[in-house]
Amino acid sequence: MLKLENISVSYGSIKALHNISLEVKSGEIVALIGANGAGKSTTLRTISGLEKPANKDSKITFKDVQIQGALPHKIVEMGLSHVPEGRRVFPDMSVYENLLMGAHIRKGKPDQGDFDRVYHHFPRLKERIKQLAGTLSGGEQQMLAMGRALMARPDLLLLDEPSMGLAPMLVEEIFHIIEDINVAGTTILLVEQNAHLALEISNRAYVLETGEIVLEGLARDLAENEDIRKAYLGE
Amino acid sequence: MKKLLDNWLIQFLLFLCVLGLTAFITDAIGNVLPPYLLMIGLFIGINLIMALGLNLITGVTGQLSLGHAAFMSIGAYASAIATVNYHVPFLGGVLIGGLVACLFGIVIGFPTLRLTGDYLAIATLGFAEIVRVQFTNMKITNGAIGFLGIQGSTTFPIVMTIAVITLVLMVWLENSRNGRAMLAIREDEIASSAVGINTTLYKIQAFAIGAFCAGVGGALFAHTTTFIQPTDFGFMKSVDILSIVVLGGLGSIPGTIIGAIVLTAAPEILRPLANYRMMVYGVLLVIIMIFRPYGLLGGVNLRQAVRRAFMLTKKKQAGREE
Amino acid sequence: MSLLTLDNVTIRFGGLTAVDTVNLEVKQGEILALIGPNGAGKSTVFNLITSIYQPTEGKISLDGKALTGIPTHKIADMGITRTFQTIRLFPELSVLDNVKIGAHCRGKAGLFHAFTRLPSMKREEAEMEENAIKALEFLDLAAKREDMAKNLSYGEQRRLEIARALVSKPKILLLDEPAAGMNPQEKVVLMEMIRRIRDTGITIFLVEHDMKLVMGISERIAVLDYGKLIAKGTPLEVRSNKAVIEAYLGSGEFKSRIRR
Amino acid sequence: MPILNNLMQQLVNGLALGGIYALIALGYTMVYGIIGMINFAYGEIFMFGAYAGLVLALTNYVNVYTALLGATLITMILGVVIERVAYKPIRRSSRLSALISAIGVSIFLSSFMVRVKGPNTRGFPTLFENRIFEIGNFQITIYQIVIIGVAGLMMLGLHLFVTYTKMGRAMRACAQDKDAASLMGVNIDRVISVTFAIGSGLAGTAGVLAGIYFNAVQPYMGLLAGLKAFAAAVLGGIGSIPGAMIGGIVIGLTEILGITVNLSEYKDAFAFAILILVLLFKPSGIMGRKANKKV
Amino acid sequence: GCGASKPAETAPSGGESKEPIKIGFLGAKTGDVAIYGLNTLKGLNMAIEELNKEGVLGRKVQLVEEDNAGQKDQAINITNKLISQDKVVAIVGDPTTGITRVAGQIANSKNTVIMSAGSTGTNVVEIGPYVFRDTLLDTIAAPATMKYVIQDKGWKNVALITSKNNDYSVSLSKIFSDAIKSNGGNIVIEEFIQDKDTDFSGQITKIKAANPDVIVFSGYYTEGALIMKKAREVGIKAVMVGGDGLQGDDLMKIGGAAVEGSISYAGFSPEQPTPNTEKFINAFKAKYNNELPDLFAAQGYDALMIIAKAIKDSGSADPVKFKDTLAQTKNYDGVSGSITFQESREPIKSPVYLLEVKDGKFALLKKVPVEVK
Ligand SMILES: Nc1ncnc2c1ncn2[C@@H]1O[C@H](COP(=O)(O)OP(=O)(O)OP(=O)(O)O)[C@@H](O)[C@H]1O
Ligand SMILES: Nc1ncnc2c1ncn2[C@@H]1O[C@H](COP(=O)(O)OP(=O)(O)OP(=O)(O)O)[C@@H](O)[C@H]1O
Ligand SMILES: [Mg+2]
Ligand SMILES: [Mg+2]
Repeated sequence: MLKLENISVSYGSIKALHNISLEVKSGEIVALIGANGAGKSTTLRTISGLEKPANKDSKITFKDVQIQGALPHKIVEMGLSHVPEGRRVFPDMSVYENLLMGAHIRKGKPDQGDFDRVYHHFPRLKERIKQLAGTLSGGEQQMLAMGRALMARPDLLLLDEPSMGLAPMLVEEIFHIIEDINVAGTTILLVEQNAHLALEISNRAYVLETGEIVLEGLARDLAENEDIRKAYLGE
Repeated sequence: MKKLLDNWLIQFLLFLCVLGLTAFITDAIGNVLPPYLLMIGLFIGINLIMALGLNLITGVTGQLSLGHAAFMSIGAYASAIATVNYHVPFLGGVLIGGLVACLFGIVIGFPTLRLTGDYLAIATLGFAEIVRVQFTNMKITNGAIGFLGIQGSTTFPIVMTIAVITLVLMVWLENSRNGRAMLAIREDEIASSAVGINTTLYKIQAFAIGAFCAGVGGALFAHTTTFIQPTDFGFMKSVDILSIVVLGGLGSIPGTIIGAIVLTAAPEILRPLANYRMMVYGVLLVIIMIFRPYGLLGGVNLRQAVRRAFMLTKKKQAGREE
Repeated sequence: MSLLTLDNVTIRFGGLTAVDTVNLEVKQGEILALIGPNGAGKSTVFNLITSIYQPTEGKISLDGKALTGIPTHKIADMGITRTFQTIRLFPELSVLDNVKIGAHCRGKAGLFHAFTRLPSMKREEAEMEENAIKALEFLDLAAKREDMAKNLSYGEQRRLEIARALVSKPKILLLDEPAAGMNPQEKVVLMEMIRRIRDTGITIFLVEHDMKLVMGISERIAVLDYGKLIAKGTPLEVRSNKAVIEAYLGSGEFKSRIRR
Repeated sequence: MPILNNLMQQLVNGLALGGIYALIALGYTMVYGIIGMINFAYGEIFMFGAYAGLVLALTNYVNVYTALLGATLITMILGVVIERVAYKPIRRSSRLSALISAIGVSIFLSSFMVRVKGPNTRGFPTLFENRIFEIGNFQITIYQIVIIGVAGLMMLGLHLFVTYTKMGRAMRACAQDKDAASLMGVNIDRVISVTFAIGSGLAGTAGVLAGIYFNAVQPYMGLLAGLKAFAAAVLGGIGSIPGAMIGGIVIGLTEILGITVNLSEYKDAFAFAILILVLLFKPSGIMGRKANKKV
Repeated sequence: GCGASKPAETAPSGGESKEPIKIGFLGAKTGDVAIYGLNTLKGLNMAIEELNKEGVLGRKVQLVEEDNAGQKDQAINITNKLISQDKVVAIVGDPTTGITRVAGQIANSKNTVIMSAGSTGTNVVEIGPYVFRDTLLDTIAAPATMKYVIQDKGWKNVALITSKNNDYSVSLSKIFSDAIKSNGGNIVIEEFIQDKDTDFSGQITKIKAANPDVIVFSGYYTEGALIMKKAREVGIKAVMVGGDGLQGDDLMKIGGAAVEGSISYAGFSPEQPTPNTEKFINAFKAKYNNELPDLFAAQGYDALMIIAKAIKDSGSADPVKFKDTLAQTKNYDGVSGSITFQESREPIKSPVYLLEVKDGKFALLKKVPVEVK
């Protein structure tokens, strides 16, 4: 479904990614874990076109089409949704309008079924349908950001730290929802600090350290790996 | 303790030396340079003084002001009235110009500084328009007809010396507790107040000092042209000064210097273009912003460079002492 | 001995009661955690304490002095500093300047000093710089002191916020989700840091969703739900409180529904 | 009661003047609201529209509708071109850079017009006959009715467009967070172009109508118009479309009120004083939402 | 020493030098007041063309034109540039009083002749012996006009309108107001506008209520035309009377039928021209696309021609020398009337033309000869 080859990205003089290659197959949940500043968010931003790869030989293939350098809206139209770090809901729009924005690429009006699907996962959103998104609490905003992405009925969903700032119960809920979304047919690339849960629900995982991929493999195997347990599971 | 005091004395003396040197050199330059170039230099100096003030308000403290010309006009008229009607000596008049403008900066500051961003911008613009209308309708300013008979006392060395004083004080300010508080306000007001910065106080300080600079600049301007009218201080004047600050690089003192030089000289340098001059000037602004979006010296951390340069001179000075 | 007291504090936003008649005491020298579901009103409590919001009803006091109506910038003077849930640094300033600004309320130099650079001012500057560097060393950021704050990674930015709050030598430090965005390893380090800060005599009032951290370092925990305090007590008590489990903690044992 | 009559007449005068300000402010506030930049070249686009209308009107083959339409079209293109050339490259840098770039554009446009059409004020040929209605003891002209009517219609249309259409929603999304909007599949460049096209088109329409109403077209007419539009937009609450209308009318009424109370020489000061006064009590304008940023 | 660095002295005075005589133009070509500068320039170019047919003292005359955009600091720079860099012997401009005062100071201190072809305010020629102007002074023309309006026409109740941010208008209104009173008229209402205003409905509503016999407006033609349009719209029948600021074809172009009957004075009129003036008008029309010259063009033309004449008569292109000859000019037959410099160097122009707008054109109403004392 998605393939990255030799991706390097810099912010001015700071090199954030060095020659990253990774792959996500259709139907998988793939986790990308790593310390602060390792470049996880940058990877996602590059995939969805918000950052441009610095090197010429870089290649990003999504559904067999090369998308490196394409504009974000083109990539999104191809069936990719990205829930960015820090939620990024539209603060001066109501919850309802935010959801409508999620369905922007779809022709015509989104049907009730889409909304119901979101409300099913996030009943809290239904209660706050008219509230301005900017005044929602952090957790509520996270739910909105994910709900918004689901409105596009994506084939591939990029999630950047969906559990950040969520109450423990909600974290579990969110991870269950991620699984549900995946079961319903959406492929997922998941960036997480909560390596524990991330490895629990993923098929495969990559470990990123200062802009380079240092380990990859089946999630199950990584969860057993001594180094990983020490560095990322806090044991 | 004693060493520190020595240090301070040395610094103070050094400062005086620099001033003396400036006066001396500029005086020498004044004797050889043709009047045309000299006057351009003089206007660069005046614009620099005013732009440094605006840089403190907009570049350092982050408060967009579109009414700098108002403070300039207040300084110009106050000094003109002082020197002509009350026979205050020229430099006294310049000081009065600065102080009166400063006073207005404070008075206006209190109510309007609750506003932020573009709301503040339009309020300052409105304030400038009100000031201009007021000057147009006052007896003592002679309204639209203009204020006549001001002595042409401004000279190149005086302007340059005042510019250097302003420059040094601005560098010092920026590297002080007050300056940092102002920078913090620019960066994030809520976080600033959470660490105990009285944002209103420092915004007013910035406005007061910025207005003072504009007032001094205005006073120097009045004593250059010898004749002033309210139309000299219109909206486009505010825009000119703002352009210097932004084009040079917001918050960058060296940038402001470059900006003042480039934008004051540009209309003169472009003279050979004759009828296309102002069109090219407009295009020039666009092009510079496109190629240097953060200003000519924006994004270059010259604050540290200057600090380092200061250290160097200090070291050199120390070296010479030994 | 109560340092900070919330007395029947309530705030309403339009029809929503975000904090509802909360009574809470923070004791001198303790680590108190405030937990609760998202949107329960935890950050709002911090905003009330720091006068960013004014309570609709009720009273907040520090050492018996009422905080109500006192402007935010004076709150820091009085000895309360904080970090923010969404990081609020001074992004375009250096790390060192960020921390120096944090010590603003401990300085005295005014305009006169700025323009004269008298020895007393230089002494204050030197002292401020020394303290700032100490705070940076404490949070393991000394090496980055000349970097621009916005170029730090997320976790570093969180630590910088703590350093900035710490350098003013507050009586009480409010931390709003300090561990958010950190990985487990980093959380362990953070936990240690918070403990060490408390050991210097600073009272810690903490909002956090990471239960390992909360249970690990807090002496007392208060639980907020829909703006109301639903439980107070030691970690052990809270952990086994039914209402808390239902509203907030959940099973604590995540099991994938589809794999393994 | 002659005084009362006079007052009624002045009220009508103020409404008509306010209508013009509102007309200019509508497009201004929209571009402003979406792109978040002070588009100082807006006044010059307005001026360009007036000239375009003038040139078209002078060709004899043209009636008022085609002149309006033509001028609107020309300014639409102008607006889009300006955005592409002068604003797009610096979209990601500070807002003040864009402000200076806009000032550069406005200096260019006005001096360009001086070169091409000369600096003198031009009258407008009569595109449609003015008529005066006497209502009781005061008068209202067709021009005044048209101005107020068009401003009202435009406000309504624009408001509905921005609030309820997909494009309008996309515009607001861009205003709040461009990256997030592009992740929703919004084509940012297109949205901004459309915004500029509509906003500039409105400026063009306003230019022609102001040209007809005041019968004076001049290369530097944009500066004052732009400032008044800016003031009206802010007074009403930046980005609020009904706000721009209200702001424009309040400023128009204030100016006329200044004249009515025998302080004509202070009328501009009055307008700005009212602006500052309102902002002091309502720091985000009459219709502006309080910037309720959660901390 | 005085004038030691004067360029004209380095070149030997007289006809031997082949160097052109340089004349500077100071005025706005861009900005709010560009129209006056650009029209002056048209007259100047006419003069240059004509002078260069024969040359002056056997030398060509060359115009160095600079745009001050209506700003004083630029005007200072330009004046310095023209004098020290281009080494002009005389400067024609600026059409506005304010800038002339500033530039006059510099030119006078650098011993360069400056002649304003438009300024009418006070404190201009008083600056010093090198400062001249060839404009019709309001102090002479305005009272004559008011006398005609109040005594001949019998319009006693006057509405006086001043453009408050226009120095010309403010000065002229003072003169008008004194003249109105001394001729037995009374000002029933005094209103204020600003230059560049376009909406006058508020003022006109009040004026209508005051019911004056005549509207006296001291500003420029653009505002004048717009005021009258509004006045006619609300049914005011009184005509407008004003100063030479109303002179300009645009008055009729903008005002149309509303300005019919408006009366203003001028130091120049294309109506009933002298042969000299007729020649100028025809040449101007030929050169500028059938456009009629306005006051500024005519005065600009005259300014340069008077200077050239002084250079010829004194046999020297050195301003130190020819300025005295210039100051002696008496009854010069200019295209804008006869020009005499008094001892104070203030010009007296004769006649004052009183003009009325008739069928969309300025028609001569009366020539009021002015006594030269
Ligand atoms: N806009 C930017 N400008 C400059 N440097 C940046 C920018 N964004 C990120 N960086 C730098 O790039 C590196 C990678 O950042 P990135 O945000 O991808 O890390 P991350 O793995 O997502 O970390 P975290 O877990 O903290 O979110 C970091 O060193 C960061 O400081
Ligand atoms: N300025 C405001 N205007 C309107 N509602 C607000 C405002 N600030 C907060 N709220 C509401 O108050 C409630 C409490 O918010 P608060 O931010 O305190 O939650 P929290 O407990 O910190 O949640 P989280 O753990 O997700 O950060 C939320 O429902 C939020 O939507
Ligand atoms: Mg990240
Ligand atoms: Mg919170």
